[in-house]
Amino acid sequence: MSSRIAYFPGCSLEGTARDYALSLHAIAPKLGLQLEELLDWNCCGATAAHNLNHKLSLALPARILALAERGRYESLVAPCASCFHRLIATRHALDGKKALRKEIEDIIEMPCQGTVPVKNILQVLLELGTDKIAAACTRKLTGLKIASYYGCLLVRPPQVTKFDDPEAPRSMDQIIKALGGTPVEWGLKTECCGGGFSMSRTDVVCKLVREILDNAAFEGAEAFAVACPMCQSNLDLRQHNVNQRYGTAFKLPALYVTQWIGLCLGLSERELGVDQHFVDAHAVVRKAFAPPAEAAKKAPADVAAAGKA
Amino acid sequence: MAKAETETHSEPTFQGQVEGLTGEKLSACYQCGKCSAGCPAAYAMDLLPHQILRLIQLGKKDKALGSRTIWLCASCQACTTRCPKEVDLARVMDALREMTLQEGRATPERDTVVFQKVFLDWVRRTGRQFEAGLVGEYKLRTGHFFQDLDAAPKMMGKLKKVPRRIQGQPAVEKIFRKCQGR
Amino acid sequence: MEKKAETEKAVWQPKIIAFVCNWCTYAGADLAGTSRLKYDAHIRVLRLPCTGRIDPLFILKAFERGADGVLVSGCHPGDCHYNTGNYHARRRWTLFRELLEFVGIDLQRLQFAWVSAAEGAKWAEVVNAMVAHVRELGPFEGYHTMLARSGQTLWLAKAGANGGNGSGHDVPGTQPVERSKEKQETE
Amino acid sequence: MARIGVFVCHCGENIGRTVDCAAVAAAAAKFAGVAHAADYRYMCSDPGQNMIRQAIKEKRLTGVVVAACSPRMHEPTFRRATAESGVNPFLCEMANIREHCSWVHEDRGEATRKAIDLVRVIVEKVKRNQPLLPIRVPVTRRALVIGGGIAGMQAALDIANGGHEVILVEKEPSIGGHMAQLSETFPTLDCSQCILTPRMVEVAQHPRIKLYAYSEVDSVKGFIGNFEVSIRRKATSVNDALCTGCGACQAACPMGKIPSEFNRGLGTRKAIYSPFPQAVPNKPVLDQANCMRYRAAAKKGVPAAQSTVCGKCQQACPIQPQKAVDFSLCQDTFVTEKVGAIVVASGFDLMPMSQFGEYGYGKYADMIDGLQFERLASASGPTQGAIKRPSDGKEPKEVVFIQCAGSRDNAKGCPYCSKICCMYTAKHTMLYKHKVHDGKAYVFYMDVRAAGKNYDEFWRRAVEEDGAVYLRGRVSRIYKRGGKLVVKGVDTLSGELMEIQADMVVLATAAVAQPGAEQLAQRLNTAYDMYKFFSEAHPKLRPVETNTAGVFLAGACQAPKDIPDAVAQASAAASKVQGLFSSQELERDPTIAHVNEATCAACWYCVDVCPYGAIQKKEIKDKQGRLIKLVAEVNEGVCQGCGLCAATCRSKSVELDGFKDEQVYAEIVAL
Repeated sequence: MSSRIAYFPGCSLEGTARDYALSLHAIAPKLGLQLEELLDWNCCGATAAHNLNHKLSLALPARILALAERGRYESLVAPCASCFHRLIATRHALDGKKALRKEIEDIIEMPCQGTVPVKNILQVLLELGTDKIAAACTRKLTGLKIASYYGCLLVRPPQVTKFDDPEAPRSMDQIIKALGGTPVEWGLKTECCGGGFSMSRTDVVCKLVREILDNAAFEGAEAFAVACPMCQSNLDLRQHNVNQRYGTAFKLPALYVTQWIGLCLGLSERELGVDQHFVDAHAVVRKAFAPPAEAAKKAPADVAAAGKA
Repeated sequence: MAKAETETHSEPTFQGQVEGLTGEKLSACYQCGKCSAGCPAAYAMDLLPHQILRLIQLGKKDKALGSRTIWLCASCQACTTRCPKEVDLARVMDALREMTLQEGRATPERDTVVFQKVFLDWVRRTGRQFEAGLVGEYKLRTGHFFQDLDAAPKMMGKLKKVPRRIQGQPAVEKIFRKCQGR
Repeated sequence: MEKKAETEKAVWQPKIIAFVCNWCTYAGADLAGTSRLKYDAHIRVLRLPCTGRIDPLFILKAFERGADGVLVSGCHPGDCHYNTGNYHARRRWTLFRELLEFVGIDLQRLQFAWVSAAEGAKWAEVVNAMVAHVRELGPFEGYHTMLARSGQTLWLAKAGANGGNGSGHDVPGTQPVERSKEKQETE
Repeated sequence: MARIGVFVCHCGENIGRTVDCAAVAAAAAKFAGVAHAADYRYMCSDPGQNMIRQAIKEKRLTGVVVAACSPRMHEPTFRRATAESGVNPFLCEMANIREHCSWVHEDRGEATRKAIDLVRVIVEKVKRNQPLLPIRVPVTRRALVIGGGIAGMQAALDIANGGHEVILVEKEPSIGGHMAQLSETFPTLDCSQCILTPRMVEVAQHPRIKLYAYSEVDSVKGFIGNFEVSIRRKATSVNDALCTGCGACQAACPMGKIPSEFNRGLGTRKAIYSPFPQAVPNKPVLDQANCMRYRAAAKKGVPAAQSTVCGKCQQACPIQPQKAVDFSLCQDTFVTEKVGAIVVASGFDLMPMSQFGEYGYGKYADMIDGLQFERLASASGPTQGAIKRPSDGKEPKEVVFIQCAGSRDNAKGCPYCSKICCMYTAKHTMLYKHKVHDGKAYVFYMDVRAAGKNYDEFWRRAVEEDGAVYLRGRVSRIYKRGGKLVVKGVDTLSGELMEIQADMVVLATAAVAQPGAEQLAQRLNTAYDMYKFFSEAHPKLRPVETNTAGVFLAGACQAPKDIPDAVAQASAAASKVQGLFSSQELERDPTIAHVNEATCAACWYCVDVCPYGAIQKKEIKDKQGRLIKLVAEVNEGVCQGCGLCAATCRSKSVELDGFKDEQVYAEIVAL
């Protein structure tokens, strides 16, 4: 049985996170993942809508949910963590609230029953199975130490997202492990990066990103895995601002989890859009797929590390 | 000397207003400060999150709605997730922002408001976000012309150059009209 | 005609039977007494160990015997002397009310109140409110007209009248009030 | 034919002012079955009571109705007077024409009419009253105390010193409970072991206390005065009669890395072990799950006694010729004890640190709970009292103490205050500062609750003399960064965000019910609250009783408590037990329920609703012993007379003496 998954790219994946979309589309067929882009989708309203107008913050996502329902999809996947959060929060808000549901349905002029479950990309990948992902790999990350950075919106608040552990999530680490990487145990997996303040309060974002970079680097991370365009943008685009501002010299590439998978499926950095990043990932990628001789040298240490994890 | 705002019974209190908007029980808050302790943006705030909640309890509306804090909340949900009294403070912050705009109050965090308004304008006009337009218009409206110039070339490579209107834009426009009343 | 009705109302006084528990409400009523609170005299209290002892048929029997209202009162939830008796009473009560409504008894004539041993004032209030309310409603004929309409004794009422074990408990020396008859006479 | 006497009291002016007492008596005289009616100024006075006694004799009365004050006031008085004249006291009842009539009404006519009604009601009831005999239950004058912590020990000693035998059951290998784990106690800072161990020895040596350590209550049958308790004695593989407690077996055991429960994982023990040196009884137990021999035997499927693996403990045992270590003692055994009263003193536990996701799920070695800190600070603990952090044994220079960890936290399912943490945290900071002079102690708190003798002074001393830094606020997040634990908190008093790089964190985790408290409560048929703490019968006036007669509470099984409170409650429970044991028999109010076995349909609804578990299933057999049917049976010792069963019974087969259907219907009809 092939399950029909509605794919909701969201605005970022058409723009700043084009590489996220690129990598997802590159790996999906190789993993047997069929994604149908939701027709005529609109913006979820993101932070702006729920900051400024509560009703709008429900109505915009409700239209998306309604479109997915109309299309009789079995689930709706939103790779962008922010979109995912808005969609699932709206579904949660309307759940069991008859009057509110009616009000929102009247606004969008479509029925919105909340019948289609909303998923983020990690859920979809885990449901596919880490075994399957591992089996599809043509090369493995030879123990590269990767800090999985989940940010806020994939896991919080748990009663809404109903996904992984809000304080110590493991899902992305499991995928990294399946790819042969060494998941880094670190403290700020779910600490906020400043999200949508990238433009308006760059100073706040820089401070938070610095703490995240610092903690990950301290615990030995060589790169990040992320599943959120805002997280990626703040870690990547703002890294040089951080270095300028605080006199640091971080050089930690932040790749989408789909890009890590793509690399292991044998795709090139270019095909996955890794070359579009601000922090050059090439050196780390080269190291990750070091020739066997080089890998063998450092293997024992990695095995020990993995064993501990 | 501060004194609790005396409010008539006919009008809901400030706390009552916020409770009405959010469905949260704000008298539950016992000021433990866990929200502030875990707030990533707290260091930049003029009032700590738990102080905002205290001001609501005391009926100090002007002070609460005039704070930078409500605009510095990144909606990261850490407070909501960890609150021992299960108060959804992130939702409360949303309500305070909405209340501020609806009442036409001035905000000290103008850039943030501008950014978000521009954001929504593009959604209204095209049905989706047009990032190049968002960045451009934000800079124009705030005067931060030279922000991130070094990153521009690489960034612009990723972005769409022209906005595209979705078929459902009229439907989206209608949603905006119904929600914003204009 | 109008005048006649008026005098009838002046003569008629409501009869309200209260079933109360020994530990909370009975003691609360005692407190009302020791506090010398004044309340309407048209209430007759029957003492039971617990509201949980109240068989719904007691209430039906009371109506059958001419009560214009029935008040049930016991300990507050959680305060029951027997831990859970009043919870059972409440559950039974909820069902019973639905049943009464179904058979067409005006539920306003049946009231329930939590009165603790410390609530003498509340007891006085509850009684006054109840008596005033029933006085407004007027004499209760619904029960008997209902019986008359159905042309037979309602099985429930019959069961109640027989106390469930077949031996009627009509007491010699007491004058069972035949309300419908009485009314005919006054008219 | 009934011959009822009605006596109407004026209560001086109290009744007579509003109620025409003579008219009431006159009306009553005309009621069917009333043989005598009189009114008098003070019925409760000696002449008044004599009137009743005389009338009973002269008019051969079969029942008495006194129309006077509330039965809650003088029912015992008039029932005594009735009984003195040879009529069963339960044939005397009162009509309340004072509290329910003369005092609350003003209109004399209405009040008099009401008084007549009330008298009629009671007359009709008394006509149907039946003589009841007080229920006498023999009392087994021995007590069971469950739990050998400070509360259980205190209760056991008090009862035993009062002259009664006590069975003390403790589930651990030694008595002592949590108090044995403490280093010092607040607010005096005296050594816990120093004051506790003499008590433990006293318990062990008391001629009237029988101690079952390493044992648990398996089942409880019976009722007040007559409980039968089955006790599971867990297998120890040690013959107590032979063992001298020399410790040779422990020394010989090669399994050295088992986390010690007594030291809360901070130290290790052997597979055969005594939890701590002063253990009482001082006999080791063998933990089969961690013993090489038992494991090997289980793998092979043979009894451990036949295995040849290891056996070093047995070889080391110096007892001759039969060794005290005995692998054939590998099965739990059961003993049955008859007791008349039970004291539950099963204590508390701490909320596991794994519930604190925001603090790393308790996975950081240097984050410990309050009891672990006690073990660190204890001179007999794994570090001999030196404050060394678990991860690397270094002396921590910055320690963060967090109060209300889980307590007063709805999100963690524990909205209540654990009561003891404020004080013991203050104590911890003192112990720490006394041992690490250059150390910094931070305390995150929400409120300091120090109500108690010398308590507030104590925590102030921690601040003012020992320099503990108290920060008013909760901690949101703790994560590890190298050798430090980063603590993100706030001081709400100053509005300062506090980020502390701590060497060690101590969580004052919430005091919660013992695991298994729920099962124990169910075995005892006592109520427990939503947090699984045992419920007292009344929060103010019956704080040590439970709703099950004969079962009493002591210590933290009822709610979190400190030592003085636990001891006080234990002594209170003991005095209740001794009160119960003051006579050979127990007299009970006979207004209880009875089942008509002929009509009982065995639907068991009564069993479901009974708040006391007083109704059981009874087998009815014919002469050949064949089962004819099952019926409900009310246990006279347990029934409290609420009447729930009577109202619930569908076949009207349960009747409550004193409030039978017949009586109640007669009352209704009389109105």
